Amino acid sequence: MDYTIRIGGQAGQGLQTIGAVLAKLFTRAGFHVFTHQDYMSRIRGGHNYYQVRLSDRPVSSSRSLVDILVSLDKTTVEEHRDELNAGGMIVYDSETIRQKYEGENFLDVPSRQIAMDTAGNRLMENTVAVGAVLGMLGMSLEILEALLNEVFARKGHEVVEQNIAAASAGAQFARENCSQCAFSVPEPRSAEAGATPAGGGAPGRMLLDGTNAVGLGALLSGCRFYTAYPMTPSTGILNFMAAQSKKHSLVVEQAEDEIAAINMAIGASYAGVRSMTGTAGGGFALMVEGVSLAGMTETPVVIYVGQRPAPATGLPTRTEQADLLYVLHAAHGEFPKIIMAPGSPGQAFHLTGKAFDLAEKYQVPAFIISDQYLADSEWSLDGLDAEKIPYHDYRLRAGDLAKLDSYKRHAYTDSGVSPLAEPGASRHLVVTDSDEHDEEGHLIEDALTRRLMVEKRLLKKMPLIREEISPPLYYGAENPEVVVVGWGSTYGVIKEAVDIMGDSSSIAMLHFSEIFPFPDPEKSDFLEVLGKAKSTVCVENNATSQFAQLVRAETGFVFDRHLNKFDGRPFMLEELLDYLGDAGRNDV
Amino acid sequence: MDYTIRIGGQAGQGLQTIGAVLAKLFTRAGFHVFTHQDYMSRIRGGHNYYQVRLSDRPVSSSRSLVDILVSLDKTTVEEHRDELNAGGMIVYDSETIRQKYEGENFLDVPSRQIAMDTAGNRLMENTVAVGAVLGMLGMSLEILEALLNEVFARKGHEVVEQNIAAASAGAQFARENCSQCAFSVPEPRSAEAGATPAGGGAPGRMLLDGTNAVGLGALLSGCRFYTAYPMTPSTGILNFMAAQSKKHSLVVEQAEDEIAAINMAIGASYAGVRSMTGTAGGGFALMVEGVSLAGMTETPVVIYVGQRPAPATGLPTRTEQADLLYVLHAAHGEFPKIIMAPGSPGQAFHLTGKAFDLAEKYQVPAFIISDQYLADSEWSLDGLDAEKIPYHDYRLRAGDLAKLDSYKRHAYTDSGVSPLAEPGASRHLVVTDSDEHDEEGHLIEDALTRRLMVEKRLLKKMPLIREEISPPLYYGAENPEVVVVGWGSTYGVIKEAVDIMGDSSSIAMLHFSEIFPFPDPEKSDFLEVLGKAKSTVCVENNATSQFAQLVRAETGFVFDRHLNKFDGRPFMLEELLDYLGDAGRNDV
Amino acid sequence: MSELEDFRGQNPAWCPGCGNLQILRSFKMAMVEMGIEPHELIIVSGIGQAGKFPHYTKCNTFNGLHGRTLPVSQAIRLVNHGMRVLAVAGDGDCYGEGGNHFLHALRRNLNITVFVHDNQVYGLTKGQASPTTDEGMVTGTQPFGVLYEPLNPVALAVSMDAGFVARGFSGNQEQLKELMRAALEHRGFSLLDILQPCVTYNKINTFQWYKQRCNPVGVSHDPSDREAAWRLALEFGDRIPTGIIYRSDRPTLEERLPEIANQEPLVKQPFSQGDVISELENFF
Amino acid sequence: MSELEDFRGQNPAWCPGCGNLQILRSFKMAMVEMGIEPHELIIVSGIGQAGKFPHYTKCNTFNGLHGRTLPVSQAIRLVNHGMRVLAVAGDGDCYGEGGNHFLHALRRNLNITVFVHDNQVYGLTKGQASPTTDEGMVTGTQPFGVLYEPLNPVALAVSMDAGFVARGFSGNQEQLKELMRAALEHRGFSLLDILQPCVTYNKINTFQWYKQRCNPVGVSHDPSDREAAWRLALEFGDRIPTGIIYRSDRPTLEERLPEIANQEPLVKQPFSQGDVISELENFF
Ligand SMILES: Cc1ncc(C[n+]2csc(CCOP(=O)(O)OP(=O)(O)O)c2C)c(N)n1
Ligand SMILES: Cc1ncc(C[n+]2csc(CCOP(=O)(O)OP(=O)(O)O)c2C)c(N)n1
Ligand code: SF4
Ligand code: SF4
Ligand SMILES: [Mg+2]
Ligand SMILES: [Mg+2]
Repeated sequence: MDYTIRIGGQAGQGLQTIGAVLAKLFTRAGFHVFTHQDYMSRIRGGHNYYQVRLSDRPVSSSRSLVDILVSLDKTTVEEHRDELNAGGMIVYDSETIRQKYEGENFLDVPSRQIAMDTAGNRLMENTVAVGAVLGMLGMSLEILEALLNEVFARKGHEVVEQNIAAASAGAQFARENCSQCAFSVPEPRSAEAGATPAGGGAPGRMLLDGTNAVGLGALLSGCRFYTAYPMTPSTGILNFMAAQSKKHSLVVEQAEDEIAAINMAIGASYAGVRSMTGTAGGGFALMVEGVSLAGMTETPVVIYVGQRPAPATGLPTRTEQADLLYVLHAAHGEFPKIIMAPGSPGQAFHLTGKAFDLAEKYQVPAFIISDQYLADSEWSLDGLDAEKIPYHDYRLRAGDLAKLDSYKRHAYTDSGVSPLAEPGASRHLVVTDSDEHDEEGHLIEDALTRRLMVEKRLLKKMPLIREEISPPLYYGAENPEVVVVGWGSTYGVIKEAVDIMGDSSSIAMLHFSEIFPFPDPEKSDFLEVLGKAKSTVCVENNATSQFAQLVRAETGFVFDRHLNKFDGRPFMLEELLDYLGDAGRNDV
Repeated sequence: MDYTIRIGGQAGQGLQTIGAVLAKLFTRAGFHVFTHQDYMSRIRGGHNYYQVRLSDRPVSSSRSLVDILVSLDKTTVEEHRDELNAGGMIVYDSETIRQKYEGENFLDVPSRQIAMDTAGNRLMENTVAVGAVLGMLGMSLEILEALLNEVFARKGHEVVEQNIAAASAGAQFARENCSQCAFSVPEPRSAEAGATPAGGGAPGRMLLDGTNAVGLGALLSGCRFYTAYPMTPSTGILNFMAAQSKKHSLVVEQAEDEIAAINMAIGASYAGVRSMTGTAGGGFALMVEGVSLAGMTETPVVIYVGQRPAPATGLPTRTEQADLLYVLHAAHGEFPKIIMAPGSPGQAFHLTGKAFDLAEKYQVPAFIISDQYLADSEWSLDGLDAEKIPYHDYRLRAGDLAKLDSYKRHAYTDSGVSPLAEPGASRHLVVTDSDEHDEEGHLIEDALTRRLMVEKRLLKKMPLIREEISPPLYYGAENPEVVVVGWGSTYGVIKEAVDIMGDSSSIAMLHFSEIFPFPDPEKSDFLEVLGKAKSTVCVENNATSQFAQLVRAETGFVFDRHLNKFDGRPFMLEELLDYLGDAGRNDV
Repeated sequence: MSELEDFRGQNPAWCPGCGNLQILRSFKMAMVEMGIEPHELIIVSGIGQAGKFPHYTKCNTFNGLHGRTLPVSQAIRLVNHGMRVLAVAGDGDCYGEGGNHFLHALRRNLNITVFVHDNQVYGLTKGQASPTTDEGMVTGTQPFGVLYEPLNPVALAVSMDAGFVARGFSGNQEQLKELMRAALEHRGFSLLDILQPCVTYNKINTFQWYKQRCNPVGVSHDPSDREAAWRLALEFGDRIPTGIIYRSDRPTLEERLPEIANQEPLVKQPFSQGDVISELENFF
Repeated sequence: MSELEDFRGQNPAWCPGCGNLQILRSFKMAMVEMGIEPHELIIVSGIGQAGKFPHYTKCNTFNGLHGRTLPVSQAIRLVNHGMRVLAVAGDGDCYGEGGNHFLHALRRNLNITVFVHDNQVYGLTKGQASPTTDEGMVTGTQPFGVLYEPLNPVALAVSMDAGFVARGFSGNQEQLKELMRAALEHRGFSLLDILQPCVTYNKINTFQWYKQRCNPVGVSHDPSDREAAWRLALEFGDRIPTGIIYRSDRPTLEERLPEIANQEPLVKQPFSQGDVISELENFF
């Protein structure tokens, strides 16, 4: 079983609510769920959609063809009517969209009317639509009811009841009027159906997108100061952290611009707390000088960069992976940097934790590179393993400092890592400088100190940081003929393609999520795997194969083939399968 | 003959004037001259020096050991007394520096006293020092007199005469009191001695530093708008252009910050004139978003980046080559970029011209990467060939536009290059957008237009631009055993090392000054040369071998050895020779 | 001469009821009344809802980066002082991201006009506080409400001795059109801060809220009286004065810059290498 | 308790006669009088001559980027409102490169102090015009002289309803010391703009020039009278009033932000993963 439901309409019509409710209830029902969003940079109108995939097998990508198309407007019908799977259905309300369609693929659900009839409120038409979808799938409404209860509890019992009535009527209408509906969904796995949420680490069904995964990772890493200037697709993290600041001891400050944001994040870290900022590629441009400041002053800071199609403003609400080399080489001068590019919400959670830990351990800026696709995509998971988020306070606090006779912020050490103290926590002065400085932090100009500081800051630390980097994730057949390589958000689609093609061909994936320092080829056999394969493909959501360039610069390895997509949209599963030469298989 | 004169003292003592006068007069006398400067980031005090090398053979680098050390303070004596060549002399005034030194290497010239005696003005002590140096070298004062005439003409006859008297007295004192001086300088080549300046292109002796070379290149390329925020080592170009604006039709505006500067430069170019901005690595960080704007709107702009040791503020007045990959990958998204990294003032002049031409021809941002060392170093040249600065106005002006029925700023074309029109010059509207846009320039969001625009803007133009890039400069033996590779400002020192070592060993240089698009290995044989050599060395003024990384990413080639220097100082000739295994030769 | 129809551009993607729609209409009316044709104007805009403005009319357009309208506009004007240059920005654009340019554009006093579509919120990015958001407004990013004073751009501009400072309201289209005319006709930098409801994200400063408060300044107000102007500028509460608040007669930069003052625009001045080649001689 | 000697740092690399030397001395005097010890203070500075200040005394120091003193200072204060935070900037630093932060720091009103060493020129980069350079001053970059009005930071701050606005003169060390004290003691954002001769690059606003003009404001001036303050702030000619120009009693951000108001500084608040782990549950 593997169904795709696409809900399309204008911004402001509530399609996101429909999609989110469906995704959550499918998850609770024990299915594997994957969602992604496609929306325009406008607040009302236009054409947007939200796509939900549910399956009884693990899924981690979106498909091109849909089984149920929920059309909140005419445009949705027109744009997507040719993208139906065999047996696919288009659900719409001819009254709302002022158009009647004939054909057995169409199911005209009078949602508005039903909403008026059952709840006396046309605003409940979306709840009717949710009910209709469940009716078409032949699913019970039990979990939905629980969900509606949770969501609308604050608005009072009556609203909950109205919603439940509207949903039931929608479901009933669909069951009665969709004789052509041939969907079949197994009963929810009882153990999990409607199961109450379980705490971190415990098994359960969780639905999480990349944005909230990073937010949770930051929260558990002890991030106490978050600052940003709003920018899609990073604003979600700002909102997440702002909401946390109502509950936990954490300060969130909207900066006047991105320059202020990075400098504030650095200031907060200097003062002694873990701090983070986030932005998109364009806003990051304004942070570049600050990154260099973190490098010179050896101030830990975590920076989230949500990629979107560029250059310049580009396509603000869409996706691309074209900022890798830019972030990697950002800022003047040479200093260590850490770059994580998670491929799933689970990875996003853990790698955010790793970024915080390494940033503070080595006193360097650490990046989490994501993109609109990963940020907005929801995955169902069994849970998150919070144990994997290390938390160790590497700073010298009052107690530690009291024991020291003397203190030098930038003291030369064997590891290159100098003691990082909280200023004001003792009589020891914490001095640092954006100019080249001596061990105490005071500005100098002589050649020898300069050389020693570069050695300390860069040459000694870099190999140690590299030691911390995990090898790429290998997935698939042993001794594969075809190796598909990706980084960041293409993880899910490549993994699924490998799953599907693995039955009939010798194929494997190498996925890189810890990008820089580049994983040591001596520490794992990824170069041999690549070298032995008949065919190697690098899949990237950009035009210039940036990761392949990095691989060549780091290892000399040259890929046989490149698959690039740069129209602002993510890879659909079928696209990748097509490309990998497996277009024939339809039983995926 | 190959002498090095180092003038050392505190900021504000006038050592730059002494150095500049000496350099100019040696040049006029027909010698080959090379100068470089070493100074602190302070206005008064500290320790700075200015080094002048003169020779009867071409020179293009500085040497570690000096022949005449002019010490304006005690620190200079202390810091450099051990850096004398055999027969080297230290000139000082025991009265001024309040210290008397014994030893046959010392020449105590009572400059202040002589200045008072001959001119009644102690401020002329520096002129006495210049005279003393000429006296030690046994040179006539003819050219100096002409120079003093030029420099002080505005201040009146008397001042000129006083200066000449002071210089003569200084020279005489040296001749009479420096029996141990064993310097021997040939008579100036008569044809050129005191020759009146000749116009561009005609032979003559010219003394030019990297800064003014870029300025002249911009001026001759028709740059009409220059804007910048001051930052060492790029401020010289701002001052040069500001001075030009008093004489030529050209607007120079100091911006409130670097963000304003790049956006102003882009605005001016959109409005129809050639424009430029300049900064150092730190200021460039603030321009990164603007670079992306130029990329998206296809607005030609030329950007000068003067490198200095970083990260952050670093060593503001010193030199480094650590911004190559940063500039190359600067800005979010993918778009074509051109990067020139001249190795000498002559190259700086021509490549600035080429940058302006290609920027406008292909409507892309073009960079000139330099550094403090090249910016401040003066080279003697026979002249500049202004013919090599192309000037072609690629824009559609009123006349062209009147003939068009319709006009689309971003029209699809075979070459990817769309017509660039002056807004307001006709009824045709010139529309452009930092968002992804259609042919007319209006914002769009659809996948197809996005793809076509990336193809137009990036994929079609890039190979055409690459065609324009010249291969690296090959210099030295045929079929060399050792190939020394460099880029940008290391040109001079590598070239001279190859000259010197070429007598006894099979060595050659490959110098890259047109860096990106990376020169096509199919168009010249540089890869074969490298491949065949027994030993290849990449020489870079940075810690992470950035150019070598680029070469590997572009060609797969890996160097045998790397020579890196990252203490903020340039390579001295001896250092390079030492490294290349030729330390034994002292007759260089 | 132009007609309203000449200024029809793409269909606006703004929300129904958005104040931007009224601003657009006032603008077109002003253009027609002033007899300006589309090609006689360059509009520079930023990113935000306001930034889409030029696409919804007809004009030469440079729709640049968020916050950077003013550097681009000023350079265009320096290069071509024969063209009218209008900058269109949001309140976040002009006073947040672009605050520094705003300060320095006020100083330069080039003859350009800026319309700030001031909805006291970040519209395009979905409702965060902007520099002009009222104290106390709760948003997803300001969960405790805005905890500090809004920036008063009109008072700031008067303090900086701006050339021309006016405040308009999108709901008073007739006055707004007149203010646009006056701003565009002013010789020097002119700021027109236009209060504009954002029906989606600003539930405090609604159309009605503005309508009740916005009050044209009386004829007795003398815009050249800086102190009176400043006092008026500070009024932003139960009564919000709209109209021309301040006007100074400072010379413009283009009148003072010798390369262009009393001359052809720079872009029209001829260039030939022959004119500059002699500069090489200084280095011999 | 501290002594002058406790504040001896590196030897200043400023030019002999530079006003910065006097500012440094006043500062040390203020520290000693206030009984502040070096470790009780964090100084954040930018790049420029003024930016070197903390190295020439003793204190916790963050010498950051050109123009970025205020974001760094504000964040430090948010994280540790138990510490005194002083930002030291040049006029270029604070009003040029950092102009936007200045505007928004005035709004936030965190309890930090900024000393602007206002020599009306870019000193460290060798004499270009700064935002406060007088009209007409000729420099290598302004060959026709500065062609527009200087920014008046004091008037601007009053217009923005700053917490505390004062102007000092390096040559009046006693007054300056008192102003420093008052600024540091003020609860909220305090701006102290310190006029300071640059003997090397500013040949117009010399020590004598300032000395003749700088005039302490009379006791009759009431700093809480905003209009009077604004009028005084605009005076910058034959007479330049020095002293406390304006003072408002706005609440500070740290007093309003629930996470820290009436609480331990954030940096002292304990963190444990157990406190936040329950947030995972929202996603089940
Ligand atoms: C450098 C940068 N930072 C952030 C953004 C995201 N962004 C786009 S519009 C906007 C603010 C919009 O607010 P405003 O300027 O008031 O315009 P409005 O939408 O309200 O008209 C932001 C933050 C961006 N495009 N570029
Ligand atoms: C981003 C950036 N731009 C430019 C510079 C170069 N710079 C250093 S100090 C300075 C200005 C100094 O003027 P001011 O702030 O008034 O300080 P002063 O030296 O006069 O005390 C400039 C432009 C820099 N360091 N960083
Ligand atoms: S979000 Fe607000 S400003 Fe934007 S279009 Fe909608 S109503 Fe207008
Ligand atoms: S240049 Fe001016 S500001 Fe800088 S140290 Fe010298 S006198 Fe002081
Ligand atoms: Mg707004
Ligand atoms: Mg200054």
